Amino acid sequence: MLEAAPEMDWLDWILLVARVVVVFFAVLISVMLLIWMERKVAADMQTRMGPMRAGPRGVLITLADGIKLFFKEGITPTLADRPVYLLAPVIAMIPAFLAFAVIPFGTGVTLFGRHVPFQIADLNVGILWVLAMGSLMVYGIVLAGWSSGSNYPLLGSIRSTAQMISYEVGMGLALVAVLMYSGSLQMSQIVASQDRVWNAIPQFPAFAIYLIAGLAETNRPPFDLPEAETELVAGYFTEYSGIKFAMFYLGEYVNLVVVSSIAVTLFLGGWRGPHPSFVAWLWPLLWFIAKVVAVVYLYIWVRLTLPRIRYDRLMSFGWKFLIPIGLLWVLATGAVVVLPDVYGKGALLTGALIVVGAILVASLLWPLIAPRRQSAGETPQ
Amino acid sequence: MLRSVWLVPALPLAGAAINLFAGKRLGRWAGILASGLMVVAFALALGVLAYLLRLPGNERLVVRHLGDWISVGSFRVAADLRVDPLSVTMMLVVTGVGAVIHVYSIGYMDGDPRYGRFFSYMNLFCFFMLTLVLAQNFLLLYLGWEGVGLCSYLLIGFWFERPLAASAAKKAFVVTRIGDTFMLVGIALVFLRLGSLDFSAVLRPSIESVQPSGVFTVIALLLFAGAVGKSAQVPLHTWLPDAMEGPTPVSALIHAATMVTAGVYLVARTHVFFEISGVALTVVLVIGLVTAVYAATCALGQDDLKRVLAYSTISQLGYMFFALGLKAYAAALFLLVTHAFYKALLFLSAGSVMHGLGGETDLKRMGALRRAMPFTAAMFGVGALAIAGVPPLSGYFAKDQILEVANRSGYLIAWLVALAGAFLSALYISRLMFLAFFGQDRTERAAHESPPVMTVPLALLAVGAVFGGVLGLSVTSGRLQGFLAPVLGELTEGAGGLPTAVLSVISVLAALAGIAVGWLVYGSGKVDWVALRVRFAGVHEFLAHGWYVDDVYSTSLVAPGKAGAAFLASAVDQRVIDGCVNGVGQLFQWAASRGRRLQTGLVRNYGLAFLVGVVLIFVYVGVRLS
Amino acid sequence: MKTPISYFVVLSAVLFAIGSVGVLVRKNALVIFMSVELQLNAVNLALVAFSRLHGNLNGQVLAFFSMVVAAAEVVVGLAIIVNVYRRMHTANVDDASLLRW
Amino acid sequence: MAPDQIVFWVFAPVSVGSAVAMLFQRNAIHAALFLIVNFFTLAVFYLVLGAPFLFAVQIIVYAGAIMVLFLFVIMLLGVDREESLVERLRGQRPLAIVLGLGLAAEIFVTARASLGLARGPANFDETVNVGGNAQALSHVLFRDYFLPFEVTSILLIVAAIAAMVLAQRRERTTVEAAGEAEV
Repeated sequence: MLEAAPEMDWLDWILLVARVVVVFFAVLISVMLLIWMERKVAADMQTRMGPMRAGPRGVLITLADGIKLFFKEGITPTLADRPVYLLAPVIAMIPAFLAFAVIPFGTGVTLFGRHVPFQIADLNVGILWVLAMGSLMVYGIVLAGWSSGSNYPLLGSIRSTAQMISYEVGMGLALVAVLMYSGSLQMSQIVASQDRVWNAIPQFPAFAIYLIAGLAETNRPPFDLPEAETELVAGYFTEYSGIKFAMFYLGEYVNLVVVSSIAVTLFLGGWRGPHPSFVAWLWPLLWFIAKVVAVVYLYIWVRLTLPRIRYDRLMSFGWKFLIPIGLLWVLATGAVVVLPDVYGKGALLTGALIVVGAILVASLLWPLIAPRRQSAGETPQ
Repeated sequence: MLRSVWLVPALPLAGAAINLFAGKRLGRWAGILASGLMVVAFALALGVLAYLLRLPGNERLVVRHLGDWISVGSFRVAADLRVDPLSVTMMLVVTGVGAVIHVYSIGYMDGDPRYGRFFSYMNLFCFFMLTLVLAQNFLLLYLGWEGVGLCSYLLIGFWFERPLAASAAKKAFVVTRIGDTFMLVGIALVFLRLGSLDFSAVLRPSIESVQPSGVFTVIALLLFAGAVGKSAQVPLHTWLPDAMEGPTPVSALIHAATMVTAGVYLVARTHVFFEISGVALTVVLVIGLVTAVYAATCALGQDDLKRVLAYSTISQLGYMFFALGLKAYAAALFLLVTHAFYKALLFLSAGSVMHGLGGETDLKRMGALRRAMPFTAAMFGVGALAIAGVPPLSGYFAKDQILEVANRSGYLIAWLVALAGAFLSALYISRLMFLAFFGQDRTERAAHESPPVMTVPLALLAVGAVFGGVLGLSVTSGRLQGFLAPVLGELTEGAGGLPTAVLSVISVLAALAGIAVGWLVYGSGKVDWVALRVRFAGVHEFLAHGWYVDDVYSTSLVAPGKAGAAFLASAVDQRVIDGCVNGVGQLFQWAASRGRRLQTGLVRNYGLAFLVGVVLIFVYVGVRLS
Repeated sequence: MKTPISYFVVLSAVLFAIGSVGVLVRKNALVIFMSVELQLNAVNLALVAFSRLHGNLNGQVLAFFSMVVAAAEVVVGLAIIVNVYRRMHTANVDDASLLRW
Repeated sequence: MAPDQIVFWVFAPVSVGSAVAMLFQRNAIHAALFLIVNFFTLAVFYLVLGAPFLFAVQIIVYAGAIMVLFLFVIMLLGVDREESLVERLRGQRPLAIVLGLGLAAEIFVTARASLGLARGPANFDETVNVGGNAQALSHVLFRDYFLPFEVTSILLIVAAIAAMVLAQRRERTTVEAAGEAEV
């Protein structure tokens, strides 16, 4: 990449910076809308109104909240490790933004005689970049919990660390299956490989695993153990207030957008979709946004539907179901990818793949559906 | 026939093994089994002889390859058996006399608690002796050589409950070992200098050109040292008289007929070396002559029946070496064969006497035994006449031929001394005869004649002793001499000297003179030999103690050796060696007590040492590269 | 690329030396362990630099293996430290000096 | 100045500085944080050196997994107290520093003498990273280094099992602990 650097002139640099700025603000705005959307959807499901005052139908409620938090007094606990305490919210936010760098929002547009892709950097190792940023998100939580110098945040952050490390493995396996199926680590290539059928269909188990692991990665209900109010007050950011709290809040929702965007890119065909030929650059962008909204809606729906899972169940589910099934699925995908090269029965195997996927999903959901016979012997902690 | 020559040594070996493991169960059958095997072996040996006789004289050498024994690099030793006139002669003596003595032992050892083991040892001895004589290379010969030494030790100390027997066995083993060590060095030298241990490769006249004659002198003398030990020649003779502590058949078989003649066989076998050397031959001659006369004088002073015979054996062996020294190898072998007959006869007769007297061997407590045991007395008389050299018994021919050769060799003094030895032989044997079987009865218990199983072998040996001379009537044209000639070479007639007839008369006269003197002193009753002994007590003691050679050895060698050993044990071993060992231990304890401080248990110390090493290695690599 | 490879190698050496010093002067077992990781990473940097120098990927593959093995090593090492801490209630390596004279 | 030189001269001081800072931090967590910074700079160097795959792996494995594990253990054990500055081992510090400097100097001299200003092939990405670094690396890895790869995978399994066995609190120890608590 840096090899190519000398060929860039000032216009390229300006376009690059412009893309970064646009993406940054787009994400901020999307988070604002996302929080409003979540509150409205929640209210709708609970048959109530939700925020109504700030802006039309309360659309500016997030802005109001932000202003409020910005002006609140910033309290630093006495026992806190001051530099780390101040650093932690920033660290929590940055990886989420960085992950956007490799996500293609659309095909691109031609400006000043140059092709400008709707993507900041089409990294050769795009999926790994996503994974790397995902694994960095844990730092904000860990450091926040530790630097607060208080017990609840510490416990919350230890839980969070364990949970995120565990589910990262499952998520990684899902991504491995996808990259094997698509044959590339590059985001644009993965999107391009879904021109016939979305990965979500042949890779349905991987999609399911990714969605579940994404829940855990974003610390959202029903996997919001790190900040379980009833057990840990507010979890790792108990001691945070004001603008620092706002940063955590922001980071969390950016994270949600990132996870959804990646899900869309990897499994739902990215910006692909049928569109008219005029203003060709716009329709993929709209398709992308629509898909992301759909996935986010799914997450909100799940949050409002399912109760919080007990911590040990969470861990055993991650280690004993998600990871083994992920491993099996990687194996099956490998077979599907390699066997046609040997036997040339691609179509047949794709069919078999769908069948196996369905069986695996059934087994994945079975423990949730089947009556718990052994639950009598278990004692909640 | 030659294919089964390996059976000759193998049969005694099998007998030894059977009797060793099952001797107790076999009971009396042990002796019969051992004797039967020996008889079969003798028959086989006769068959080998018959086969060999059918071959032309110069083709009478067959090497039977049994397999490889040692094969290390260029060092190869095969398990080969050599069948030639010399080895066949020895084989016949060993199996023939051996068989007779085995049969005799059935009666003699009857009732012994270790009856089976005795025959096991005897058979084992025969196996090793046959290996010795049949060996085709020096190493196999050495195996047999040491094997017979081992059996000799076991059999001398057969009655190990007796302290004298045990110490005599030890003495025999140690003294012969002195010679054996020299011999082993000699064998090593043979391999080093001549490149092979195989007789066919080494024992040929053309070997002379390979090395300077000095090398052959050294080799011959080293081999001869082994022979001196085994054949009880001066100065390593002291073990043989003591070895009489063993059972009498053992004395007859090992210490008269076979094992002690191994030295003679060795010298005869390796005469090529001695002839190349020349000096070595003279040494053999001198040692033989000195031994012959010296042992004869010693025999005069002995009161023990068997010790007289032991010194007699030494003396006779001295004659054999004397003959070897004169290059009269065939004559030496002839004496060996006849000596085997009559000395075995004498020993077995002595054994018969002991059997009759309940183990008594002191001549002072015998006398007039010819009345109680006439057959034994007659047999002993035959042996005595043979050894004294009275014609026409076998001893006469053998000894006469040696004297004849000595006379013709030009060594006039040697001839005279040998003649004196012959006179002394006749004297001591007649003394023995008259003291034991004639004169007054000084026995303390009633004597009785031995059973037929013992007397029949005596008769067989007596036949050999009487008619053995037929084998070699003439020193140049005798049958045995002619038979051995391909191996040992023709005797070159020396110039000058007295005519054969005159020499015969002189030697017969010497023998008769000896007998006459013996009769005069011990048999006639006209001389009080007891008073004579008191009068010349000093001389008697001198002779009885074998010129005090043993005592000289004790004071000059054994005592200093013991003192040295004691010094080494108490001072050197306990102070220096133990001190060194303990010191080393203490040094390490001290070093460890200091050095273990290095083991601090602190990881960072170890890490520091690690880094020091890394830096130093970099310095080294840098220096090497630059 | 304009930077000479030897710059990276020297940087790697400096980092390695710092890691070595860290191993030797720190007492907290975890910090020592971190210093070891720094050393490992310094070596990885050198490997990648050499890979660039020689124009093949063997160095990168080796660095990759080194990372994988380092991961395994960290897991086991941390487990050991946890066990030591449980038993001795300290992470100070100077206190855990039982294996001495 | 070429971009890679800028990157080098910006990140090299950060790298060395963070390493030195790690050395002087008395608090284990702070030391770990500086080490993470150091690892990031190394990742950047990998990128410069034409190893984007290792760049990602460096962040995922070291920053994402190993250092999180470190933090996790530090927090779990509560060993984040300030470390005592008293050095009980005589001469340890000066010796260590001298040796460290010596090692660095030695490598400096060696690299200067043997490498000089060599830069390797200019078009590394075109000739070596054919079809992308990840693809090229996988070709080398799964062809030339396939056996080591398999062996390493076994090593990982063994390490995972070892960690489980080591970290497991045995029943006996729990009972002992209970007994101690009662006393």
